[in-house]
Amino acid sequence: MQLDPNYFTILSAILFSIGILGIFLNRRSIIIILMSIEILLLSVNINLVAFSSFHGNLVGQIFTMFVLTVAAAEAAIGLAIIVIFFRNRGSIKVEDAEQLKG
Amino acid sequence: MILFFFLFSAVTVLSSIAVISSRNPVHSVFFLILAFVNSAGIFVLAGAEFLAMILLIVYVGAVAVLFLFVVMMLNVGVDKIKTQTRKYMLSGFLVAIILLFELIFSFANLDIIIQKPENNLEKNTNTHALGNVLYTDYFLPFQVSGCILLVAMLGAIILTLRKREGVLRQNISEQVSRTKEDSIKIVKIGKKL
Amino acid sequence: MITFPLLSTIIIVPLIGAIIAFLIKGDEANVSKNLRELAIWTSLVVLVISIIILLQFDLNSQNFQFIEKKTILSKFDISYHLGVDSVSLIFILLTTTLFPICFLYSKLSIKFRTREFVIAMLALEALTLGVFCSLDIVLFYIFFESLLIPMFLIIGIWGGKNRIFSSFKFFLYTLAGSVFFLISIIFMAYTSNTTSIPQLDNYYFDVYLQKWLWFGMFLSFAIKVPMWPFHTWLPDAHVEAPTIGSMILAGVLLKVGAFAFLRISLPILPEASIYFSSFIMTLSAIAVVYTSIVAFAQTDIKKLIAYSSVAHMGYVTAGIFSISKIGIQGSLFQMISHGIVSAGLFLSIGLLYERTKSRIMDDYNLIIKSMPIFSLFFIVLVLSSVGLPGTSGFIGELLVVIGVFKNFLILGFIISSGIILGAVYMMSLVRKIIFTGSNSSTVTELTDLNVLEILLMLFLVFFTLLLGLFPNIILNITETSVIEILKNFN
Amino acid sequence: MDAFSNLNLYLPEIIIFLGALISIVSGAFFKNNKYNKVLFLSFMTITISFSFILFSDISNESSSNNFVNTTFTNIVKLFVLTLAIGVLYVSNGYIKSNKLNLFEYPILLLFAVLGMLLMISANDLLFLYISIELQSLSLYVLVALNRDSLKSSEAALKYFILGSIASAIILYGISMTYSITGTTNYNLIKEFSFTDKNTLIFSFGLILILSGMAFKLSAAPFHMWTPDVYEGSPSSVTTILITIPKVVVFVALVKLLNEPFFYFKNLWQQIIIIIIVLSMAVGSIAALRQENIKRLFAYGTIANIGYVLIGVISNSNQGLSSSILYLVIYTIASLGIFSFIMMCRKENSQVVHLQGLVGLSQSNSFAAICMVMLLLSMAGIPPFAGFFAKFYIFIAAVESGFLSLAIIGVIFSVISAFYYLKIIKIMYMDSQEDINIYEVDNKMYLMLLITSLVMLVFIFFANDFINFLNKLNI
Repeated sequence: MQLDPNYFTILSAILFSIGILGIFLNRRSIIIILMSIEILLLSVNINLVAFSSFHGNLVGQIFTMFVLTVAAAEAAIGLAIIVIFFRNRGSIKVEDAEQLKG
Repeated sequence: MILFFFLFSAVTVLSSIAVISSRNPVHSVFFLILAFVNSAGIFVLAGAEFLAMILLIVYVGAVAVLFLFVVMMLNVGVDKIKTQTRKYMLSGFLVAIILLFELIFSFANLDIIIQKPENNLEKNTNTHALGNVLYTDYFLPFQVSGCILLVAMLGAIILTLRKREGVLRQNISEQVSRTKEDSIKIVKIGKKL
Repeated sequence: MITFPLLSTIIIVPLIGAIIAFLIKGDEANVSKNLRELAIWTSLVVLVISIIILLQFDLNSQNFQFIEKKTILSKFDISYHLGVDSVSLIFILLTTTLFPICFLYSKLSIKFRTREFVIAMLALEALTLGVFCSLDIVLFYIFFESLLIPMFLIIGIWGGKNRIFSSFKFFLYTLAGSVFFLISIIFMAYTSNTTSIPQLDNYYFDVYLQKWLWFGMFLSFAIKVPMWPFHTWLPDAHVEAPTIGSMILAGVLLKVGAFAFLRISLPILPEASIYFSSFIMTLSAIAVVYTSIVAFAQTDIKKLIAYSSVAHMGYVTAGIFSISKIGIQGSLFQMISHGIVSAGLFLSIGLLYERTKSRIMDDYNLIIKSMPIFSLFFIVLVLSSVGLPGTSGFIGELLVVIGVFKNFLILGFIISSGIILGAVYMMSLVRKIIFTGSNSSTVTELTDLNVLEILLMLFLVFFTLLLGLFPNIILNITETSVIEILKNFN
Repeated sequence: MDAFSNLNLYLPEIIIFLGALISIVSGAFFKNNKYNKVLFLSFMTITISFSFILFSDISNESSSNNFVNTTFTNIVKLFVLTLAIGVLYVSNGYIKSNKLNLFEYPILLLFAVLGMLLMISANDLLFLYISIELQSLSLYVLVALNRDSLKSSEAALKYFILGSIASAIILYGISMTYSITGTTNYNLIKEFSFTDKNTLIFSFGLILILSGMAFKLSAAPFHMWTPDVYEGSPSSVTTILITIPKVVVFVALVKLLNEPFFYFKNLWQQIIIIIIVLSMAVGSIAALRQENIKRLFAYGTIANIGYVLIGVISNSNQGLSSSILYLVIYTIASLGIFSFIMMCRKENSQVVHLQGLVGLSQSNSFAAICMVMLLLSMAGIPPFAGFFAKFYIFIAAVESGFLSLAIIGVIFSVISAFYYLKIIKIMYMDSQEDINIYEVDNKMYLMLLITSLVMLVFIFFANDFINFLNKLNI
């Protein structure tokens, strides 16, 4: 392995920040927030996979597999929730989620 | 190798930026797919071939398509004006940049001992090794992740499946079990008519 | 000395009464009649038991008697630790005497929710007795705080227009004070590793710590007393509270705070008590003068008497923090006297109110014509309240003033001037409603007291005069315990 | 071969899992009255699992690499299962009267409970993450259960988005920890963190994990979702959210702080102190102006979590046991209060606002008295159980040298007493012309009665209970 661990960490940090930024920035569509969450998980995965090979054990890769599973489940449920929200509200804009306030 | 790494990571980063900034959600999904494909490349560079494959299958094959499906179904239009985005722009950037620098700074003095993998790749493929660990040491989490998928399935069905009133459906068993007696009514026609 | 847990019994009996009250069923009129009888009998049983306690009590012993101890929490050995000395004994007697009188008073004067009222009052009796009996500081706190709940409900449900505000004010004020008391308790327990009051009496706290602990407790007690400037809940609470609510409030509950000063602040934190004594003394002096002036401006008779209560409690705190035997004896005497007299005064107002539905001074004139017996009793009570020699009020105020003069000359003058101010407003009250005015129609309609009412008033007046003429009845009982309280001051 | 060698270790969880599977299948095949039948099955499942833990020797301490059963975890599991039964029992009437009787409701609760049981025993960050996700995903669906209600779906949306962000943050923290230690096992991490290397990354990972856990606990400043979600979701689900996950996440957090991150005590102590003060402040002050009952108790929860965490920073067995005491009493009182909120209906609709309770003391004095006891207990007024809980928490604070925290705590407890009193005021003191008729589900009285009695008689059992907790060696 010629690659420096820091390459991976910096990449993962950048992706994580982009994910967080996406959540903050996005007021139009809740779906894009879901995608930002996927990016967050991706950054975690990169970190885990990289260090799995640096440490020479498979825990990180196993972990990544579980994260992938969970991410798929999360996407399914999240999209289902978005669908019912859309049915009730007729929109998936973030600012339209305003019934509960106070 | 380094070249490939930079290529993949640059594309991943750029397409992630495109995901969060594009105005059309459909484009966002496509960029998400691009990001995942490239990070699969990074996984390969890191020596996790199986996961790279899984990433492609699960993400590109399933999750992204699911996203696309929902985006299309909900028919979310392209936003002309970015309403209210500016209000959060500054704070969002601030948080993200601070976070980025903190993460990079804390990782900067990373000090680990890089070890060679125990398993010899010629004898044991990555998939093989993963399988070995997954079905022994991590058997329980594996089962639990099965539960998670079950819950996700259950949840998606509960939330979105509904019986609509007033929709005509084909009920096969009812059709099959029809008999002559209950479908045909024999009326004698009198001669008087 | 018998081993039967008498102190627990007087606490539990009212609670049992309250539970029975909760279970009584039937139609409206029947229920309230039954409830009243239940309340009377329960409180009479408690009275009898407390008299038994008095008879069994060894006056010469300096120690706490009738001790019961059972661990509640093993941490710090927090226990259900009861016991009485003569100071708490007289308060117990005062409580157990006043409650039957209240319940005997012809109607409960509660028009709605009689059941809840009886439950609250009985719970109040149990908890008050608990405060007077407890020898564990955490147990004391538990009783002391629990008192808030029935009080809050009594003020808030059966009060008048402003009841919700004043009940909230009372509750949150007291709670705010009490939580610092709680912190003080925890810190005390943490430092000394015990919560038993007799053991804490013998434990020496660092002077700096004492001051903080003392101040933590002060707020809580001062609000309960109430001392100026924490007294504002009291007039509100009194004004619209039902007659027996006011009687209990003035007669018993105001003494809880003062009792707490005597039981906890003085013996456990002597240095701090001396340090803060001039502060308390100043507050008391202000209370006496200020509330007397305010009382003078009142047109509502009940409010006037409520303010006079604050003034009288000013003497009590002044007497306690004169930190002399005579002052403390005086304030104890004053408390008992005030308990009887103010209960009597509120009862009188209740009797008047029942007849005319008015508490405004101007609505009454020349009562002496139509209600001579009432007027007689009322005048005696008023005279006792202003401290006429021969009545109980005189002894208390005299002893307190002597005690205060020993250490605080100027404040002593101010406080004694309060006696004159008190006389001014009380006597003008008597003049306005009893002796002057024309024979207007409302007055002639008034009927004089019936037999039960006469008996109740007579009972209270009798005690006032008895204590006034033979003050040693109380002073002898309390003497040993007062010396015991002061043992840490040298 | 770790997983197969001692199956006993996971048996309660396996029972729940099998029960859930059977329920799904039978739910699909039953023709009518599905909900009741599945409900019965889930009751059975939980009871069997409960009795298995109870009778198979509670004090049996066994562990594998990533799964540890101690007496303490067994007790917590028993408590969680009891709460689950209680919640299922009280929500029955509510579910039916609001036409939410989908047979999936008990099944999802079973899965959530499965996740919780695993979380309690988890001894591995991987395991922790998976079980948190199982719990959270089930809860997301439960919150959205009332799918035709805009409020419910919006609550689910908020809960889901913020919840998955929190999970992602926890995950990033875990990945940072993994990146230096190369392991996810608690014991190995603890060994590793003893060395001085890479403390910065370690601390950062800890902070991320802690924030995510604070989110799951709804502690300020990660509390934003709490009022919205509690208000929007069906009351039966709010009852779940407000009781069971709090206990479980707290236990997981305590384990996390005391095992892998034990050597970072100085760091997490400071963070938790900030969280405590903020939670108490936000919870007590924001609740003052709430008119919606569920919102009010949502803020109440935030404040209570602040108190609970005080025991954690003392980091002694006694401090932790006082936290547990507080948590137990708080959850029982919440269960009582929410069973009341669920059963209280007026004019064929659920009572939502505080003003809807006007005159309750006259029309239903029994429920009102029970509520008074529960509320006063929540406010920490003696002689109710809540007082002892607060008392022990403050003792823990004083003993560990955080006197200022105790003082802040008592100040906010006075503020929070105000809004509990406000409810009592509305029930007892506000007058109205005609007496409201409440349609009360009589069966639900039992829970109200039990919980308020617990609050009342706790004083007699306090010592035994606390000694028992102290002995647990948390």
